[in-house]
Amino acid sequence: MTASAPAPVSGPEKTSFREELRAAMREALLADDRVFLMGEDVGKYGGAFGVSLGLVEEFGPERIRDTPLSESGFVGAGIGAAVAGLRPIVEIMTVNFSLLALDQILNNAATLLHMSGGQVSVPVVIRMTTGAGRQLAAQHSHSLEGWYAGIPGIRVLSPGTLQDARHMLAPALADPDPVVIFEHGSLYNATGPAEPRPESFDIVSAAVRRSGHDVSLISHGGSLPKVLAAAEALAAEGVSAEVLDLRSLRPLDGAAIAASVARTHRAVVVDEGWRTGGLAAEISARIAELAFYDLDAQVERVCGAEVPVPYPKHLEDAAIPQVPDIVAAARRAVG
Amino acid sequence: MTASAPAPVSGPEKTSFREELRAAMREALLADDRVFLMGEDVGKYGGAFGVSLGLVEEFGPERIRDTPLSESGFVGAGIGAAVAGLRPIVEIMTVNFSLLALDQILNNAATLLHMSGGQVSVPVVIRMTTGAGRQLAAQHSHSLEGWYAGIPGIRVLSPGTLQDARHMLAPALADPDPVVIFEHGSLYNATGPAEPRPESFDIVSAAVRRSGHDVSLISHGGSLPKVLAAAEALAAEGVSAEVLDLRSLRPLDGAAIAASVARTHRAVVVDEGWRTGGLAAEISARIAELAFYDLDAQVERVCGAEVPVPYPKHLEDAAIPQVPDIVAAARRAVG
Amino acid sequence: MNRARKQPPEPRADHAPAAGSAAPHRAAAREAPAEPAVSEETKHLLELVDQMLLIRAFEERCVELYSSGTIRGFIHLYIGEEAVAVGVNAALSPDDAVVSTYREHGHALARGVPVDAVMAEMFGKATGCSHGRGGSMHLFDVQRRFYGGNAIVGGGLPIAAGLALADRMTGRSRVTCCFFGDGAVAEGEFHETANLAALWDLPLLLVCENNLYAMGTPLEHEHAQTDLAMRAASYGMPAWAVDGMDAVAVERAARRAVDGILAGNGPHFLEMRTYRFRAHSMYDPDRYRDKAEIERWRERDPIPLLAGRLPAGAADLQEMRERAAAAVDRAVAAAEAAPVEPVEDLYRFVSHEGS
Amino acid sequence: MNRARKQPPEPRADHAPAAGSAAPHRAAAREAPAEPAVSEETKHLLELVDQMLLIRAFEERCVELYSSGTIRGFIHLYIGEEAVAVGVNAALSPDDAVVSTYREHGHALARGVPVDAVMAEMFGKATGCSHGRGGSMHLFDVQRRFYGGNAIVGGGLPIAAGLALADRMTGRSRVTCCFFGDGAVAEGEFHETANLAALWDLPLLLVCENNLYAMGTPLEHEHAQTDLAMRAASYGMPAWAVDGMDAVAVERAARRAVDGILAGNGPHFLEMRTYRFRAHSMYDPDRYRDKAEIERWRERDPIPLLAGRLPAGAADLQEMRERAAAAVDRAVAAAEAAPVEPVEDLYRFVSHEGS
Ligand SMILES: Cc1ncc(C[n+]2csc(CCOP(=O)(O)OP(=O)(O)O)c2C)c(N)n1
Ligand SMILES: Cc1ncc(C[n+]2csc(CCOP(=O)(O)OP(=O)(O)O)c2C)c(N)n1
Ligand SMILES: [Mg+2]
Ligand SMILES: [Mg+2]
Repeated sequence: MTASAPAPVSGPEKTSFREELRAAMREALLADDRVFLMGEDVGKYGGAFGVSLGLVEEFGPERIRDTPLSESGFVGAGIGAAVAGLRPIVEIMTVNFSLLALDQILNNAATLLHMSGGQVSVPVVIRMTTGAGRQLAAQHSHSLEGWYAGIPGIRVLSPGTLQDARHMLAPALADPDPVVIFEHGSLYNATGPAEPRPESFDIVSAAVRRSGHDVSLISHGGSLPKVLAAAEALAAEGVSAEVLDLRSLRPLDGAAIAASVARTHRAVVVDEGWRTGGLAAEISARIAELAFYDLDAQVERVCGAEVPVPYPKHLEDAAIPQVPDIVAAARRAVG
Repeated sequence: MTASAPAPVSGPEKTSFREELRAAMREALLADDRVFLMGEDVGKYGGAFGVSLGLVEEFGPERIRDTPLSESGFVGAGIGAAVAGLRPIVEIMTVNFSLLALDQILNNAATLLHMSGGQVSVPVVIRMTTGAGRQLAAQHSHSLEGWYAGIPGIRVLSPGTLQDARHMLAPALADPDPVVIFEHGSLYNATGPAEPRPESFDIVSAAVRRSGHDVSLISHGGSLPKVLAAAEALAAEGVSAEVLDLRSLRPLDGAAIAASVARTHRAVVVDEGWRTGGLAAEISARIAELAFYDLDAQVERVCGAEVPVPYPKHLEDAAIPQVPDIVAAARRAVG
Repeated sequence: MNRARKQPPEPRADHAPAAGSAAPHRAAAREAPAEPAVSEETKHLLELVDQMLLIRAFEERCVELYSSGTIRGFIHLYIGEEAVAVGVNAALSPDDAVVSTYREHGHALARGVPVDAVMAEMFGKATGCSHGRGGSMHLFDVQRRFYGGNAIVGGGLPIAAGLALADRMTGRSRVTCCFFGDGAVAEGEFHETANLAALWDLPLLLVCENNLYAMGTPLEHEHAQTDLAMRAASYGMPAWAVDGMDAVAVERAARRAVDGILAGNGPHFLEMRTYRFRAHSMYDPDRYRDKAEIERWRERDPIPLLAGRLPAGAADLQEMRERAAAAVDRAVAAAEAAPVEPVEDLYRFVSHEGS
Repeated sequence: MNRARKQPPEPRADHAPAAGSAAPHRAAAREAPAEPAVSEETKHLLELVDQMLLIRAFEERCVELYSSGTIRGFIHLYIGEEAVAVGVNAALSPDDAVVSTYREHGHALARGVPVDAVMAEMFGKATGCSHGRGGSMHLFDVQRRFYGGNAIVGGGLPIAAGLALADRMTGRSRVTCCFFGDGAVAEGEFHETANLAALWDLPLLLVCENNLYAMGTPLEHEHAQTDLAMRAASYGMPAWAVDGMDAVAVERAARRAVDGILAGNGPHFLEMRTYRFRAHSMYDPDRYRDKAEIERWRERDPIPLLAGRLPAGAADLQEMRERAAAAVDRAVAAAEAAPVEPVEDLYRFVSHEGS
């Protein structure tokens, strides 16, 4: 963190994903009058997952604005406010409910700049929780990042580390185009030491979170901790896995993907979304295009099972990627 | 057509895609009291693209039911009516507007059977127009088949021939699960001879529309005529292209795809949706998984450009797959 | 009307005083001389009390089970709102359909979904009313025409309209009842459904459980116009507000609405003024409500309220409470013993074909 | 109110008679002795007539250009409804914002988007007001705060609320005006926007162009309650119906609403009773309307209606019509000569980075 940045909400030593997200919003609200947060229960309630807790006390109900249950209405209003020059952060409780606002996101936010021949900018940031893992069943556990990553005109981010939780928001708000940020529900409580802002920080490039030479494990967001655990397990078996964190889902950092596969010649893509047509499909297709002659084995996809996520723990666990699934896929790739 | 089927609306010799769709609905309405059609202006207006013209005169306004502009409301009502045992055909004017109903389709239609542990069946058929090519610009030209094809719990069909326009509806209505049928806007006026119902007819298998041995052109729906034209052009150059019509986008007929690639060792996938994360990505990924060692070249994707579809003809043409693009991709694949 | 519909045991005016004016009527009833030991009316009220006690006992056990980690996911307690579920259900026939929300334990139990099946569902067991797939937010029982359990706020409304449409189109004389909250009224789907239902004269009973909050957002921050019944009336349907803490008032209002619907007068809207005594969900520390407000509402707890109307000596509330607790005990024991679905069956129920 | 807002040339009562009671006022105006040759009021009305003639001429030319295949896509003609666009625009200041629909040629031209730029857009040329990317349904001119051109029915409503919210949050005294049709009122987005706007007191002018049809569906098949102003009023906002064929009545109503909004009274809703003389779009054979109905409405054509109010000799309608036609001629010639964007620029405007 630079010296001029406001003090983080948490102490300097230990922090959490949730606290880092909150600190990022606080910083943005302090730095720019045009920034405001709106969404269901972002105020006194503190947001469905407590991310905005305390902000309304500091910034007041105009800038930390509770909305009625009207996803299409308030997301559209955020888009309109951005068109008018403000810098709204719109929180949708979860990606599941974002379907109600998808018309506004696709047909307006992503499209206005083009339809108007470059006249209408939409500098809105839309945050939403994604993912399964908390036994919330079929209507609260989707991972639809792949769909959003397919929409021309928007940027899609998926922070998987404390640093990204802390530092992605500012450049997202500086982007003159719409940015969608996915926060995986299982990460909010993730803790670690608060690290300084890295020397170079961007929101376009993938990051190698662990180097390796036998196989590339390509993933992002909520799956990242599992992939790192799998790499650890593989190391114990003598398999050296490289972990590539995509960070930006749109645009995808194709060069980093290709470079990693060029080093390892094998790829396992891990994404919690449904397998068919999900983000992993795109990455597999890209690898086939960018690194076809580097590949020594078929690309493995470790994805969400094609089933509405079931409630019971053993079935939910079976429905989303787990460490042993990743390890097994890596073994198949190198085997 | 079998002897017992009602006489087609058109004469027996020449027919159109639109007329075949209408004949299929008419047959279904005659055959089963539980079948009804609902959507915006399906009655007197005849449907936005004239598909249901004349049906309200024959079946009355209860069974050919005009709805208000309320996509979420009337699609949800169709789902509810299906739950209650009816067999609704719900028409959404275009896939663009279906975003307003996507919550109902994903969170209810596709999910109720599973959430209820197998108790609630949703035998609804949802028809919608898709695609570009008529200069309708950014909010009327999407191809989102790929998204729908990623939703567990629904079947997705894409008729590209007169026979499929005529015969897919009956098995779709017989399916106890939701079926989404995409009708490409550029096909409605396609004409040809009315052919009898084929000996064997299903809605799960892909169909080889032209045999070949140098390259597989894999496509569906509105792109099919272009792909067939490309195959013709390639033949003139001495390249023997096989044309595989997917027909069913969910489930995908992976076996047919693999078999075709096993024959030709090269694949070009043609889909009008945006390239990233579109249907073509999934097909490319499947090919990599099912036919990795059969492949002699990287899979080529010929897709919609990643841009909201522009209005002017020359730019719209450039934004969606055209015959020369397909030919060029096939040349690259065999080259 | 050629349908078998359970009739109230007594003419309404006799046992269903208007909200707030209960005491004199009750006194009158108690003084009636020639009544049998337990009148039909009393039996009926006892049944309602029983149902409320079961719901209460069920949910209080759920809190314990959640705290001990046995039950997981989101759990939304109905405690305080029980009069709505039992009162409305009393006005419905078994032929009628019910569509509910994620706060539906009460609706399911009042509807007669067996407590064992509901508890097993909370445990995610194969014997659960949704085979364990749904959990707390997705209780289903198609045999009892209980169509869930919808966790998208407002998402059940169009479905309910469709169920009602099917009845209308096939000429069946029955009602679909849809429960939803005050927050749901802000969703576009409420508006689209209300318009469709009124436009098509659907046999739909819209029951809005106005508990004054949508999660942490108070009514006046959700709605420009907080008179929700008036809002529904703007679609041209009969709509009125009801004391949702008074099971008798609820039942009477629901019967009136059901009669109107079956008489062909199209959808009806009831705004049930109620309150949840607990937080929105187990995740909610309930920072946004005044303790005094909660206390004021607790004074109108629907269970003692209704029990207080019973003739002296008609009920041993303590014993009834113990019976309810015992039923829940048995349900817990059965759920604990029940099998889970095997992991190999993960893909079951995705489609009739199995995938 | 510290904003430069064009004021009407005369006190309203003098030149803006209530719909249907125009004649006596006009007579009075004509008799006024010391007036200059052309009064300010007359000049203003002439300007409105001019604008309507331009819109009419523009669209009639579009029909020809469509028939000849020069213009493609969907085209929705505004012919018959021109009084709404020019009357409302007359009440807006250049600072105000406008959000419109796919039937927006009239709104754009009344707003002052140059006819050359609009025509070039119809041609898909690079000189078009949206660089040719949008076509008929997506006219934009941010300099004039004209924010399109939205082809998703109801889709512009939340955007307009957002523009208004920005003004409210930054304390700017200006209005956002959103046009939409009677059909759009059935969409959930109307409801969500109306509630948000009223709840947050947004400076939003909702102008519903009730032309009695949504494509082929008549009003009474779209809405359970066809009194649309009443529906809006149920959100607690001032709302009333206006004779949408009478530009003067429209302007007066819009001024009243704008004044109310700027005075801090939150959103206002105007239901403009109007009619489209042509089919829904060029694709529509117009099978669903009665010829006699169309004829009845044509008798209230807004152009002769307003022209008839001008002092005798104040205007040579024929000459004005020719001027409008000439402007359109020039626009067509310019559009024909204008360049298209090169295909290499396909990916332009997708994002600021270019992709
Ligand atoms: C579409 C949608 N948006 C948001 C949520 C998250 N959420 C669940 S319950 C709830 C509050 C609903 O309030 P209300 O309708 O009054 O019902 P109550 O919970 O008070 O019974 C919210 C915001 C959701 N489940 N669905
Ligand atoms: C969400 C959506 N659904 C359907 C359509 C197709 N459509 C275009 S205009 C229209 C009728 C709209 O009627 P109304 O709001 O009254 O406006 P008008 O065309 O009469 O001016 C329809 C159904 C659309 N563009 N968007
Ligand atoms: Mg509530
Ligand atoms: Mg209209």
